[in-house]
Amino acid sequence: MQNRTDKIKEIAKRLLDEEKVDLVLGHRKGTIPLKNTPGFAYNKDEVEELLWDGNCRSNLATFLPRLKDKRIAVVAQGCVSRNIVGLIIEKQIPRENLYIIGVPCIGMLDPNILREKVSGEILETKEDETKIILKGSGFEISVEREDVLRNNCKLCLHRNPTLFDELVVDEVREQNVSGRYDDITALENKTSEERTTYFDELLSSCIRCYACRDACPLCYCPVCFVDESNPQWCGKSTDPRDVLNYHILRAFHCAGRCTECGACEDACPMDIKVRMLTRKIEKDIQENYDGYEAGMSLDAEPPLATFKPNDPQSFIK
Amino acid sequence: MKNPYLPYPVKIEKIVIETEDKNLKSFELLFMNDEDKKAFNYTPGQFAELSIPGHGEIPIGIASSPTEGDNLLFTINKTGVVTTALHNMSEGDIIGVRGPLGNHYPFSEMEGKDIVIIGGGFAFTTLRSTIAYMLNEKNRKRFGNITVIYGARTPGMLLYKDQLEEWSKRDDIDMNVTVDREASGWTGKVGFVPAVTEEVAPKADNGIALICGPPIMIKFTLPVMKKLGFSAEQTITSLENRMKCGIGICGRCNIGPEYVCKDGPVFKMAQLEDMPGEY
Amino acid sequence: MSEFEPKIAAFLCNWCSYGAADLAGVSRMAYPSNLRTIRIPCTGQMNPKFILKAFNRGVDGVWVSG
Amino acid sequence: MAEMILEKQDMAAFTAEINKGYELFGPVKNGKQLEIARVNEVSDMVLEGYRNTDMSPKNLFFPQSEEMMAFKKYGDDANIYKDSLKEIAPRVIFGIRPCDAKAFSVLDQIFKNDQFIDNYWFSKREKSVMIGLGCNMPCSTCFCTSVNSHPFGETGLDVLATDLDNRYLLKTLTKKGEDILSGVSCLKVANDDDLSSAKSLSEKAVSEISGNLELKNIDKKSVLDLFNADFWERVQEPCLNCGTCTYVCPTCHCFDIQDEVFKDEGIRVRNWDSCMSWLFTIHGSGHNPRPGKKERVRQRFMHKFKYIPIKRDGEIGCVGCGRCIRMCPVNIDVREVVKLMNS
Amino acid sequence: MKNLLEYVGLEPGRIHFSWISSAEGEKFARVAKEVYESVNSLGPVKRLVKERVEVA
Repeated sequence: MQNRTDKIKEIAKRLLDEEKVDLVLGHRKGTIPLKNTPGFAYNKDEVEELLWDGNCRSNLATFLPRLKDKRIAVVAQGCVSRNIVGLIIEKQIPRENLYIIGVPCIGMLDPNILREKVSGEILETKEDETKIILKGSGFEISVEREDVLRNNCKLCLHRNPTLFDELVVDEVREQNVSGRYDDITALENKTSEERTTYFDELLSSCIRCYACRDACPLCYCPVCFVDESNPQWCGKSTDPRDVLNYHILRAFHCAGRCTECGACEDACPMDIKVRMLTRKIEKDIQENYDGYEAGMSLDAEPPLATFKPNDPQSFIK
Repeated sequence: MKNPYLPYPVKIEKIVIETEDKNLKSFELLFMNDEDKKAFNYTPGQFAELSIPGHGEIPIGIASSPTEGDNLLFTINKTGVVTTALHNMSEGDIIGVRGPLGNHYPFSEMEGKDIVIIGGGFAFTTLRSTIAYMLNEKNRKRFGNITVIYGARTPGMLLYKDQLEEWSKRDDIDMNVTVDREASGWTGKVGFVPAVTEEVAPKADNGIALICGPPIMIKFTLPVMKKLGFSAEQTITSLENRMKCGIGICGRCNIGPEYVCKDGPVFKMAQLEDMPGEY
Repeated sequence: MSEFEPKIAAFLCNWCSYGAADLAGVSRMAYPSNLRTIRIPCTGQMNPKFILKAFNRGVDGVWVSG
Repeated sequence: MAEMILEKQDMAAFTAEINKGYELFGPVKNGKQLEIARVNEVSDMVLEGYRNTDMSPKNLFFPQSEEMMAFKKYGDDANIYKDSLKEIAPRVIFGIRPCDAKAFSVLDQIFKNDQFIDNYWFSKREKSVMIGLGCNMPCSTCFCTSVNSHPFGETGLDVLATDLDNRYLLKTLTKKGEDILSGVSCLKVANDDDLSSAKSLSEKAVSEISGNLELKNIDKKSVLDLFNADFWERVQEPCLNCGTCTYVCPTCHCFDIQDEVFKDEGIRVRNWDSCMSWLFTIHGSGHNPRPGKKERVRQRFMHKFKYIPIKRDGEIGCVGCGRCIRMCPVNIDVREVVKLMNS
Repeated sequence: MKNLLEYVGLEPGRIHFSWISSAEGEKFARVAKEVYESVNSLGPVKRLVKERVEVA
C-alpha cells in the first residue's frame, strides 16, 4: 500500500512541477476511519495528503466530466480506468487533457463487513497487503484482507488499469473468479412472485437520495429522467412503484457501460444492494454479445450503441 | 385550527387573453364560499398560490386591488406544467387559491410621497393592483404625484390595454407607456424603460420608486434611479423565487436568512444589498 | 364482475406498424380492440420509460412494434 | 419535576402500564437498519449497546412522503381539495436520543412562524410523549456539546432516562412527562447514589466528545462575508450533490409539494426535498439562482449555521448528531466546514 | 428491458416486440391477436401498476 502511495505522490509532484497538469485527482484520508475522500491536489502540500489504501472506494471518474476544461492527472485502478475509457468513447472527456496514473489494485474493503467483525465502534485501522488491523475502545483484531473485500472487488476480473499513462507498481495477477453471476442466476430461477418480493424488500429502505446515481461515473446526464417534470416520468414520493421505476431505469441506462466499480453501493446510506439490478443487465449483455465488457479498449464498439445484422433478436416477433 | 396549506375553492369567472402571442391570460376568480372571501384580506404586492387539481401549485402576484370588488385577478404567463394546465382551462372551471401570502408594498411609508412606478413586461401585475389601489377615491389623497412608466416589447404585448387607456385619461396620474421599437399604429412613447425613466421621472426628494420587471430591466434601471437621486431606501422591488409552501416553512425560496414567500416578495434595495444574490 | 378485458398499450412506428394497422383496418381484417395505440415517429424514439409509465398507469401489457 | 427509578427487569411491566391509551415507539431493527418505530414486543427494543438510529427519527412527525389533501375529479365537489390530516393515536416514544429531541424543538420553531402553523407536524408532535435516553457512549462523530446540545440534554423531552447499568433513572421534565409516569406502580423514588452516578455518567460522556467547535466568529461575521468566502470553492469539490446529508439530518426540513392523480381522484403529497438538488430552486423560466454545486453546498451550511440563528434567536440548525459525517459518500465533514466558517 | 422487467417480477408475456412492415396488414392483425391472447391469459396486471400512492 505504502509503495503505491509514495509512487502516486512522486508522479503527482513531477506532473505539477512540469506544469503538465493543473490538478491531480486522487484520494485523501477522511476524517473518520474506513472513509477516504477525493483529494484535489493543486500544489505540493496537497499532493502530500494523497494516499492509496483499501478505502479508495469512490470512483474518481465521476468528477471528470465536470472538470472537462482542466488538465487533470487522475489516479485510476482497473474499474475506474474502464470508466474513463467509457467516458472518452462517449465523448464526455477529452483524452488529451488526461494523464492517467494507473494503480494495479488489490481490492477495496467493505466497511460493513468490517463493522460486523467487532462489537464497538472502530476508531482506527491499519492495513498492509494481506491483513487489516481494527482498533477500538477495548479491542484490537486482525482480519485477512481477502475476507473483507467488497463483493465487487471479490468478483473483479480487471484489477489492472486498461488505459494508463504510467503505472505505480507492476501489474498484479488477475483473479480467477468462478460463478460470478451465481446469485443472479439463482434469482432468475425463482418465480415471478418470489422475485417481486425480493425486490420489494431490497428497495423498501430506499430514501431516494440518489447517491447511487450521483456517485456513478455513467450518470452524467444534465437532467436525469427522475428529475424531469414536463412530462414527469417518475413520481417523487417514496411509493414503492416509483422507487422501483427509478432503480429499473437507472440500471437500464447503465446497460453495457457498467464496470462494477461498486461506487453506487458504497454511496448508499441505506446499504441497498443496487448492483443486483445492474449486474443482471451486465450478465445479459455478456451472454448476448460475446462476453462484451465495458471500457476494455478505446476501439471497442459498445454493443447497445451500434447495430449489427447479427444482433440477438429472438425476443422480436 | 385552519390549515394554511388548504386552498379555497374558486371558480374561473372570466378569462381574457392579454397579449398578441396569447401566452398571457388574465383569470378573474370568484370565491365559492363567502367565509373564504372574507378571510382573504389582501393588500397590493401580495401573492397567492393557485392550485390546479392534479397539476400542482404556483405562486402568482395578485393583479386586482381590494378596492375593485371581491373577485381576484391573476395574469399568468404560460411557462411550465401548472401554468400550461391553467391556460387550458375554461370559464366555469374550479381551481384552488391559497393566500394572501407574503408582504405588500409599504403604503403607510409611501403616504405623502411622490410615487414612481416602473414596470416592464408581464411583471406589471402587482403594479396594476397598486395603481388601482392608490387611484381609488378613498386613497388617492394619501399620496403625492403618481408617475407610471410601463414598457413592453411591442404594443401587442402590453397588459391591461383598456385599463391603461382609462388611466391615461385621468389628470391625477402621469402615465408613460412605452414600447421597445417603433410599431405601426403606435402613437405613444418608444424606447426602453430606463431611458424613459430618466426622461420623465420626478425628483427624488420626496419620492419612492416601485420597480418590477425582468432582471435585465431592473439591472439597467437601478443606475438610472441612483443618478436621479433615489437612495436604496427609496427604491422598492418585488422578487420571485421558486416556492412551494408559500408560508415560510419549506425552505425553497430563501435568499440568505429571508424567505421570499413570507419576508418578501417586496424588498427595499437597501435590504437586498445585504443579502446574497441568489435570485 | 365483468369479464377481464386487458388494456394493451401499443407503441407503433409511424412508418411500419402504424401503416400496417391502417392497412389491416382498410382491409377489414379483425384484430383485438384492446389496443391503445400510441403512434411514435420511429421505434428509435422508443424509450424504456414509456413502458414503465404505461405499466404504472395500469396497462396489462405493452407491445412495441417497428 | 421528579426523579424515579425503573429497574430494567420491570421494563415489560412498565411499558404495559404506560401503554394504556398510548402506542409504544422505540428503537427497533428493521432489517439491518435501526430506527425508532412502533414496538410490537418490548423485547424487540434495542436499548443495550445502542448508540443512535441510522436515520434521524424526524419521519415520526414528518414522513418522507405524506398525504396532505385529496380531491375528486368528478361529482359535486370535484376539484375541491379536502384536508386528509389524520389524527394519530397518542404515542410514547421511548429511547430517543437527546440530540434528536433537540432537533424536534428546532423544527418546532421552523414549522410555525408568527403567521402560520403547520398542522401536519404539530398534530403528531402534540400527541407524543418523549422519553429520551441519555448517551452513555457518544460516537466519535458526535459534537452535540458544540452546538447547544448535550448527551443528556433535556430540550424537547418530556422525560429523560439515564441508563444506570441495571436500572433507568427517569427524570420528568414537563407536565406531560409527569402525567405519564404518575401512578405507574413499578417505579421507585431515586436516591442520592442514583443521582450522583447519573451525574458522573453525564460528565464522562461530555468528556468523551472529542470535537469541540467554536462558533463565535460565525455569529460575528456578516452573511455576505461568509457567503463570499473563498473556502466554499474547496469545500464543494468532492461533493456529489446527492441528498444523503439532508435526508439523514434530523433538522433538515425542506419539502416539495406534488399532486398525484389516479383514475378519478387525486392527492397532494409532500415529499422531503433537498437543497442539494439542482431542481430545488430552478425557476419556470429556466433561470436557476443556485446553478452550481458550490451554491448548493454553501446553502446547506449557511442555512444551518447562519440563517437559522439569525431568524430564530441564535438557535443553531444543527444538533451535532454526526449522521451526515458518517453517511456522506465522500466524507464532507461538517465539523471541518464549521471550522472554516469560524476561522 | 424485457429481461429486466421480468427479472424484477413482471410476468413474461406482458411485453412484446415485433417488426411489421407497413405492407403487412395481415401480420399486424395476427400479431395483435397473439399479443392480446398472451396478455389476456395472464389476467390483470399486479406488478408496477400504481393505483394510489402509498404514503403516510
